[in-house]
Amino acid sequence: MDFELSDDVKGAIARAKDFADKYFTEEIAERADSEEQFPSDIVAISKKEKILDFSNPWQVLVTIEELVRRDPGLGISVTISAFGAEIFMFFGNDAQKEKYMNPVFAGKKSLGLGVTEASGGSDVASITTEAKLDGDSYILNGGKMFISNGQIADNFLVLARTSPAPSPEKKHRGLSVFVVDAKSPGFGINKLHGKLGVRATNTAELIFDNVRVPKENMVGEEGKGFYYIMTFFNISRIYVAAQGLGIAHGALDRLIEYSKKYADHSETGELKEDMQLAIAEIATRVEATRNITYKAASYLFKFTPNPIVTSMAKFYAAESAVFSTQKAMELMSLHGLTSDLERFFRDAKILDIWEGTTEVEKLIITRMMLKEGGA
Amino acid sequence: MDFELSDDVKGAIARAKDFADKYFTEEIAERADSEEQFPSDIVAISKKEKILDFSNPWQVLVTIEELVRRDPGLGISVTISAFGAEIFMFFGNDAQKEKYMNPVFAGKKSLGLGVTEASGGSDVASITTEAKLDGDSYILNGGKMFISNGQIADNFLVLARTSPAPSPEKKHRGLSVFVVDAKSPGFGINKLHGKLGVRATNTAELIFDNVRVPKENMVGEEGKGFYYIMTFFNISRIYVAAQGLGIAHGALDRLIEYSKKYADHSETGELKEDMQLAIAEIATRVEATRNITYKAASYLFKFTPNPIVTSMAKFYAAESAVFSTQKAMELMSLHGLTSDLERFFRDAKILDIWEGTTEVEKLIITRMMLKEGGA
Amino acid sequence: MEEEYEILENTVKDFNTKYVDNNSMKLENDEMGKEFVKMLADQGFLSMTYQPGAGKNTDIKAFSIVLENLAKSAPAISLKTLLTNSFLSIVNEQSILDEVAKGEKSGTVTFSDLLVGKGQNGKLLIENNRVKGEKQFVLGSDSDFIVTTLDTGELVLLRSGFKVGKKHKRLGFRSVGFASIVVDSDDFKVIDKDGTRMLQKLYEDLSVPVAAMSLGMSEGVSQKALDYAKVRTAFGHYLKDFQPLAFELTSQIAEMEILKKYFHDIVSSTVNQKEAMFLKVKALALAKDISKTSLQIHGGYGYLEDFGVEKFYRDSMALSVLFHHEEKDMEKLSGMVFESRAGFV
Amino acid sequence: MEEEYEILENTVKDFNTKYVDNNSMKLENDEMGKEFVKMLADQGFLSMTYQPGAGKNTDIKAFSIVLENLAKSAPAISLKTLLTNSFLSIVNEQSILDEVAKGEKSGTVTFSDLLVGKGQNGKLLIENNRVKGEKQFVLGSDSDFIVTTLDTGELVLLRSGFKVGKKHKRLGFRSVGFASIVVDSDDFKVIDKDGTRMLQKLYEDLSVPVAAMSLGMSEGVSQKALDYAKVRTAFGHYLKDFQPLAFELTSQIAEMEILKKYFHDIVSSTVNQKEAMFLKVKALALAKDISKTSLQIHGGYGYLEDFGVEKFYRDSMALSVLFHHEEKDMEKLSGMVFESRAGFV
Repeated sequence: MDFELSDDVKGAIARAKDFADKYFTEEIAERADSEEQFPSDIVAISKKEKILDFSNPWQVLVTIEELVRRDPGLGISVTISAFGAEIFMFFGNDAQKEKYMNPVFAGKKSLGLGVTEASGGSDVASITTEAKLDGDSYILNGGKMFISNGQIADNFLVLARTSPAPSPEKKHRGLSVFVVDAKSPGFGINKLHGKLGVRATNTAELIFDNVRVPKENMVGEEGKGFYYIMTFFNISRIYVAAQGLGIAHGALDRLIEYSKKYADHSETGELKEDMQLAIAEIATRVEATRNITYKAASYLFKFTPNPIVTSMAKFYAAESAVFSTQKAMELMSLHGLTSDLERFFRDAKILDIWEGTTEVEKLIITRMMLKEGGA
Repeated sequence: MDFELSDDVKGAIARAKDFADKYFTEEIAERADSEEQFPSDIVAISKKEKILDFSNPWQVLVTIEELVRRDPGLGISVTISAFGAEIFMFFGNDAQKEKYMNPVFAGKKSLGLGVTEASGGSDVASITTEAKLDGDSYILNGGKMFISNGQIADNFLVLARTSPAPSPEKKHRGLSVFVVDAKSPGFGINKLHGKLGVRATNTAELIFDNVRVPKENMVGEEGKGFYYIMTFFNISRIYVAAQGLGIAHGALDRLIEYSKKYADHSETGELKEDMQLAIAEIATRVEATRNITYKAASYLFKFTPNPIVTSMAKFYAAESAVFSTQKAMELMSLHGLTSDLERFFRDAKILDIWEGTTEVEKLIITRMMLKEGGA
Repeated sequence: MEEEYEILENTVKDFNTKYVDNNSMKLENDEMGKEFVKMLADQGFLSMTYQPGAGKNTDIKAFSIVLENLAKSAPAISLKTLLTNSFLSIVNEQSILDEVAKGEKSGTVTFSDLLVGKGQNGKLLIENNRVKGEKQFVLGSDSDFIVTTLDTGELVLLRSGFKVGKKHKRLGFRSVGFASIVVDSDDFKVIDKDGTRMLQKLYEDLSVPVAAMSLGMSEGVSQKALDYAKVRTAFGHYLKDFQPLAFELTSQIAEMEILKKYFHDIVSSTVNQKEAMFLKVKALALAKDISKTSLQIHGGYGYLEDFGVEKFYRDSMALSVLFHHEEKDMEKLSGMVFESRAGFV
Repeated sequence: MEEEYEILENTVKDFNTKYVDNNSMKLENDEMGKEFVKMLADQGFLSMTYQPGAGKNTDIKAFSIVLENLAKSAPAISLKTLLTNSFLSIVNEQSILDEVAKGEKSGTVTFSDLLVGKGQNGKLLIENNRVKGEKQFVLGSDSDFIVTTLDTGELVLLRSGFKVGKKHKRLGFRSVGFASIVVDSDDFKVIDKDGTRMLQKLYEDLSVPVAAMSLGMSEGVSQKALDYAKVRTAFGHYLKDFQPLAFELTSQIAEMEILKKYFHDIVSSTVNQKEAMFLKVKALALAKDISKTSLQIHGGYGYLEDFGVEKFYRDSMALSVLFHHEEKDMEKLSGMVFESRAGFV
C-alpha cells in the first residue's frame, strides 16, 4: 500500500500548473467557450513544450487532471490530441506506429477516433458504417457522430463493418478499424455547434462518401475491431476519470476561494456550518475520486487493466464532477453564476455521457463482477 | 502508487475468514443479537487463537473489516477488546504499558475507554467528570455514557477534569486521562439495554462515586487529556472506517447472493437493470470506501497520521454502511427482511454516531483544510 | 379538514394519549394483548372497512386518518389496524367478520405472493379437500384467521388447521406476528378462483393507507426530533441552531407537509391509482429518510429504544419492504407514466 | 381547474405554439426583440400585476399559470414576464406603468442585494441629488427602467442615466440582459426609505411564481424525455424499456405531479409564506434534477442546443441561483419550521 506519487509525476503536476498559469487565462478560456473555438495556439504551444510526456502514462494522467482543474475546455483540448493512439500502440503494426502514432506522440499531428454514430453512442456493435473491399483498398460509406477533434485531426481511427453480423446476438463480430486520412476524397466534416459545455473542444460529424482507404490502413486483424475499441475504452475511461477528477477539484478550489472571500460567518466567527459541510462533502468526493482513478490507472499502467475498477472510476468521477460543480454553484450564489464556475458546471455534464454513459458503466461493472465472482 | 496488500496481510484476511466460517454461525449471531448478550466464548477463542495480531496494524485493520463483513455485532465484539490501548502506546509510561497494555495485546485482559458523558458525545471538552487530588490519589466523581465493553473491561481509560477550564473557549484544557480498575470501590456499571444494533457488543453507563485512583494511574501529563483523546480518535476512526467497510461489503455480498438465487430476470435473460445498477453502485461505494480507509491507514501506520483523510474515511465509511444495507434491503424484499441483512441494517447506523458523528467529522475536515490550505 | 374527520383525528389522538403513549414499548415490542385489541375494536378502528350490522363501507379518508394518527405514536398498532381491516374487506362470512370487527378474534391477509417469486414462499395446495403445506412470510401469523393464496392461484380463507412455523426476524412491528404457517386444514373456504388478481387489487387499494401510515410515522418521529433539537445543547448551542441538522430536518418536513396535502387531496375525491402510487412511493421513502435524520439528531440516545426513535427507523424500513416492491411497483408506475409498458429490461 | 384558468392556460399554450416553439432558440439565446415583447404584452402576460386602466390587481393563480406555461416552452420568456410584472407591482408612476404594461418600454427589479453580502454588489449612493455608482448582477440590465436599492437602503426607480457596464456570464436565460449597470442619474425617484424590507417582501412574494416557472420547466423538459424515450432505441429496445432511465424519470415525474397539486392548492387560497417556500425549494430542486435526467436520456444529443433540452439544464440552475439563496432561505425556513430562530450556526 503506497499512495504517494513519484517525484517525476509530481514534477509533471508542477509543469502543468505553470503551463495553466501562463496560458489558461480567463480571457482565453472565456473566448474559446463563447465563440466555440478550438484554442489552436495554446494547443500548439503545449505540443512544443511537450506538456504531455507519453513515455510515462502517470504523467499524462496527472497532467490531464491538473489542466482540467484549471479549465475543462482548454484542458481537454490540450490533452486530447493523441486520442485513440493506444490503438496503434497495442494493435498497430510497426509501419502504422511509425507513420501515425509517433507523429502524434511527438506533437506533430492530431488524431481522432470515429466510433459513435448518429443512431446511438453506447451501443457500439450496432454501427452501420461499412467498409467494402475493392481491390487493394476498402471503400467506406456511412458516418460518425460526436467526434472529438473532428475538424482538427489529421487522421482518424474509424470503426466500420467489414462483414455482416453472423446473428443479431453476434453484432460485435465483423467490425474492423481503419486509419483514415482526413484529406481523403469523399471525407466530409460537419462541425457541431451549440454544445452545452467543453465548447473549446472541437466536435464534429464525419461523413464517408465512398472514401477509399488502402488495405494496409486496417489496424490489427479484420473482424476484431469491436474488441480493439473496447480495449481502448478501458484506457480512455481512465483519462475521462481524470477529467472528472479535475473538474470536481476545480469546483472545490473555487468554493474554498469563495468561502474565504465572500461567505457568511456565524456568531462564533466561523463559516456557517452549511458551507463547511458542503466543502467537506466535495473534498471527500474529490479524495475518493482520486483514489479510485489512480487505482484503475495503476492496474492499467502495469498492463493488468481491471475493467471493473475502470468503469467504477469513470462513472464515479463523472458523477463527482456534476455533483461538485452543482453544489458549489448553489452555494456561491451570484458569485458562482458569474465566475468561471459557470463554465465548469456546463462542462461537467458531458462526462456522464462520453466514453460510455454512466448507466452503461454501471451495467459493465455488475456484468463483469457476476462473471468473475467478485470485484 | 501501489494498491496491493502484502502477503502477510492477505494471510490475516484468510485467517479471519476461517475464523468467521467456524464461529460466526447464524445461530450464534442471532442469539447474541436477540438476547443482547456479549459473545464471551467466541471472544475468548479469538484471543486464544490470536486473531488480532497487534504487531501489525494492517492485519488488525483487515481483520476488523473481514470479521465485520461476516457479522458486525460479533465482529466488533471480537475486535474491540483492546479499545483505547493506543493511548498507552503513545502516552503511557513503561510501567503502565507493562501493566495495562501488554495483557490486553496478549488477549488476557479487556480495555474500555470512558470519554462520552450523558450530556453529550461530540462535545468532548464539555465533560464534567472530575478528578480531585487527595494525597497520593485522585478521587473521581461523575459518569460516562455509551461505553463499549462497559461490563466486560478490566480497566478503563477515563477522561476527567483535573483543573477548571481557564475560560469557556479553553474548555479543552485541564482534562486528564486515568486508568481506572473496574473493581474499584465506588465504581458502578449500568448495562444499556435496547440498542437498535450491534447488540452483541456490550455497552454501559459508568458511574464514579468517589472512586479513588492512585496518582500513578494518570496517563501522560496532567491537563493534556483532551489532546490524547483526540489523537486516539484519529486512530480509532480508521478502525471504525474498517467497520463501515465491512458492513457495506457484507451487504453487497448478500445482495449478490440474492441476485443469483431469487432475483427477477428480464426478457434478455439478464438480471433486471435496476438490480444491476444497485449492485454496481454499492460495489463502487465499497471500492471507494476501501481506498480511502486504506489511505488513511497508510498515513497512520507510517506515523504520519492525516486527520483530514481520517475523518473523510470515517464518515464516508459510515455513510456507505448505511447506504448499502438500506439499498440492499429495499431490493431483497422479504428475503432481506428475514435474513441476516436485517441485522446489518440495524448495526450500520451506529457508525454515523460513535467516534464522532458524521456532522462532526465533516466539520473537522473543513476546519483542518482551511487551516492547512488544502487536503 | 371537515369537522367529522377532525373529530375522528382527535379521537385517535386521545386514544394514543390514554392507552398507547405510556405503554408503547410493550405494545410495540412484545405483544398487544387481547384486551388492548378489544379496545382498538371498541373505538371502531378495526372496523373501518366493515361495521357489524352496517356491512362493508370503507371511507378511505377516515380509514387513512386513523392509520396515520395511530402510526404517529405506535406504528405497530397502525399496522395491526391495517391488517385487520384488509381482512375484513375481503372476507364475506358474517360470523367471522363480526368477531374480528369486535376484536374478539383476529384475521390477516398475506401479500407475500406478490412480493417474492413463485416457489420462494413455501407450497400450499388443496389435496383431498384439505389445504396442506407451508407458507412463508405471513405477517399477522398470530391471527385466528388467515387469508392467503394457494400455489394454484385460489385465494382461501383458513379458519383453523394451521399453526405458526418458523418465526422470521422482526425488523419492525415486533408485536405483530411474522412467521411461516404450517397448514393442514379442512376448515377453509375458497374466496376467489383468481386469487392473485384479487390480492393484487387489494394490494393496490392499500397504497393510500400505507402512505397514511408512512406519513403518520414521519410526523411522529419528526416531532420528536423538533422537540429534542430545541432542548438539547452541544458546543454551547441548541441542536436546532446548527445548520446541518436544522436544514436537513426542515427540508424533510417540507416534503412531509407537501405529501400530507397531496394525501388529503387524494382521499377527498375518488382515488386515482397512479396518484395513490405516487404518494405511496414518496411517503415510504420520506418515512425512511426522516427517521434516519431524527435518529441522527438524537445521537447515541436515538440508538436506544427508550427514546422511542429507533423504532421508527426500523418500522419505516420494514413497512417499505412489506408493502412495496421496488422493482415491481416501479415497473407498474413507469407503465402508467409512459402510458405504455416501460422499465422492464 | 376552473374554466377561466383553463382558458388562460390554453391561451398561453396557443401562444407558445404560434410564436415561441418554432423560434425559441433565437428568443432564448439571442434576444426577444421589441416586437415579440409587444406580443407578450398584447396577450396581457406582462401585466398580470397591473392592468392599464384597471390598476394593480394580482391574481396569483393566473400569474403563476402564465409563468408555468411559458416556461414549458421557453424559460427565458417566462423570466422576462416575471421581471416585468415584478417591476409593475412595485412602481407607482402611471405613465411608466402604462408604457411597460403595453410592452413599449421595459422595466426590471434587482434582487441581488438580498443574495450577496454587503459591498459585494457594487456601490450606489445619492450624492448631490444624483444617484451615482455601479450595481453588479442586474438581471434585466437591458431594461429602460430599473428598480434597485442604494447602499443607504432606499429603493429607487431609475428612469434614465444608467448604462450597461460589465456583462456577466449567462448560464441561463441568455436573451435577458445580465450585467452591471453604471449609474449617474438625476432622473430617479425614491420608492421607499426601507427598501430592503420592501424588496424582501417582493422576493418572498415571488416564491410561488418562481415555483411556477420551475414546475413549467420540469413539465417541458420531462415531456421531451418521455417523448424521446418512446422513439429512440438502443441495444434493440426503446429507451423507455430500460429500468434505470424509466424509473428515475418516473420517480421525478411523481414528485412533479405532487408539487403541481400542492402549487394549485396554494394558489387557490390565500398564500401562506411557509408553504410557498416549501414549494419553491422543492420545485427548484426538482427542475434541476429532472433536467439532468432528461438530458441524460437524450445522451449526446441532449448536450446539443438543437434538441432544446440543455437549455433547461442551464436555466433551472440559473433560476435556482437568481431567486433562491441556499443558506439564507433555509435559515428562514428553518425558523418557520422550528417556530424559533434556527439553523444559524
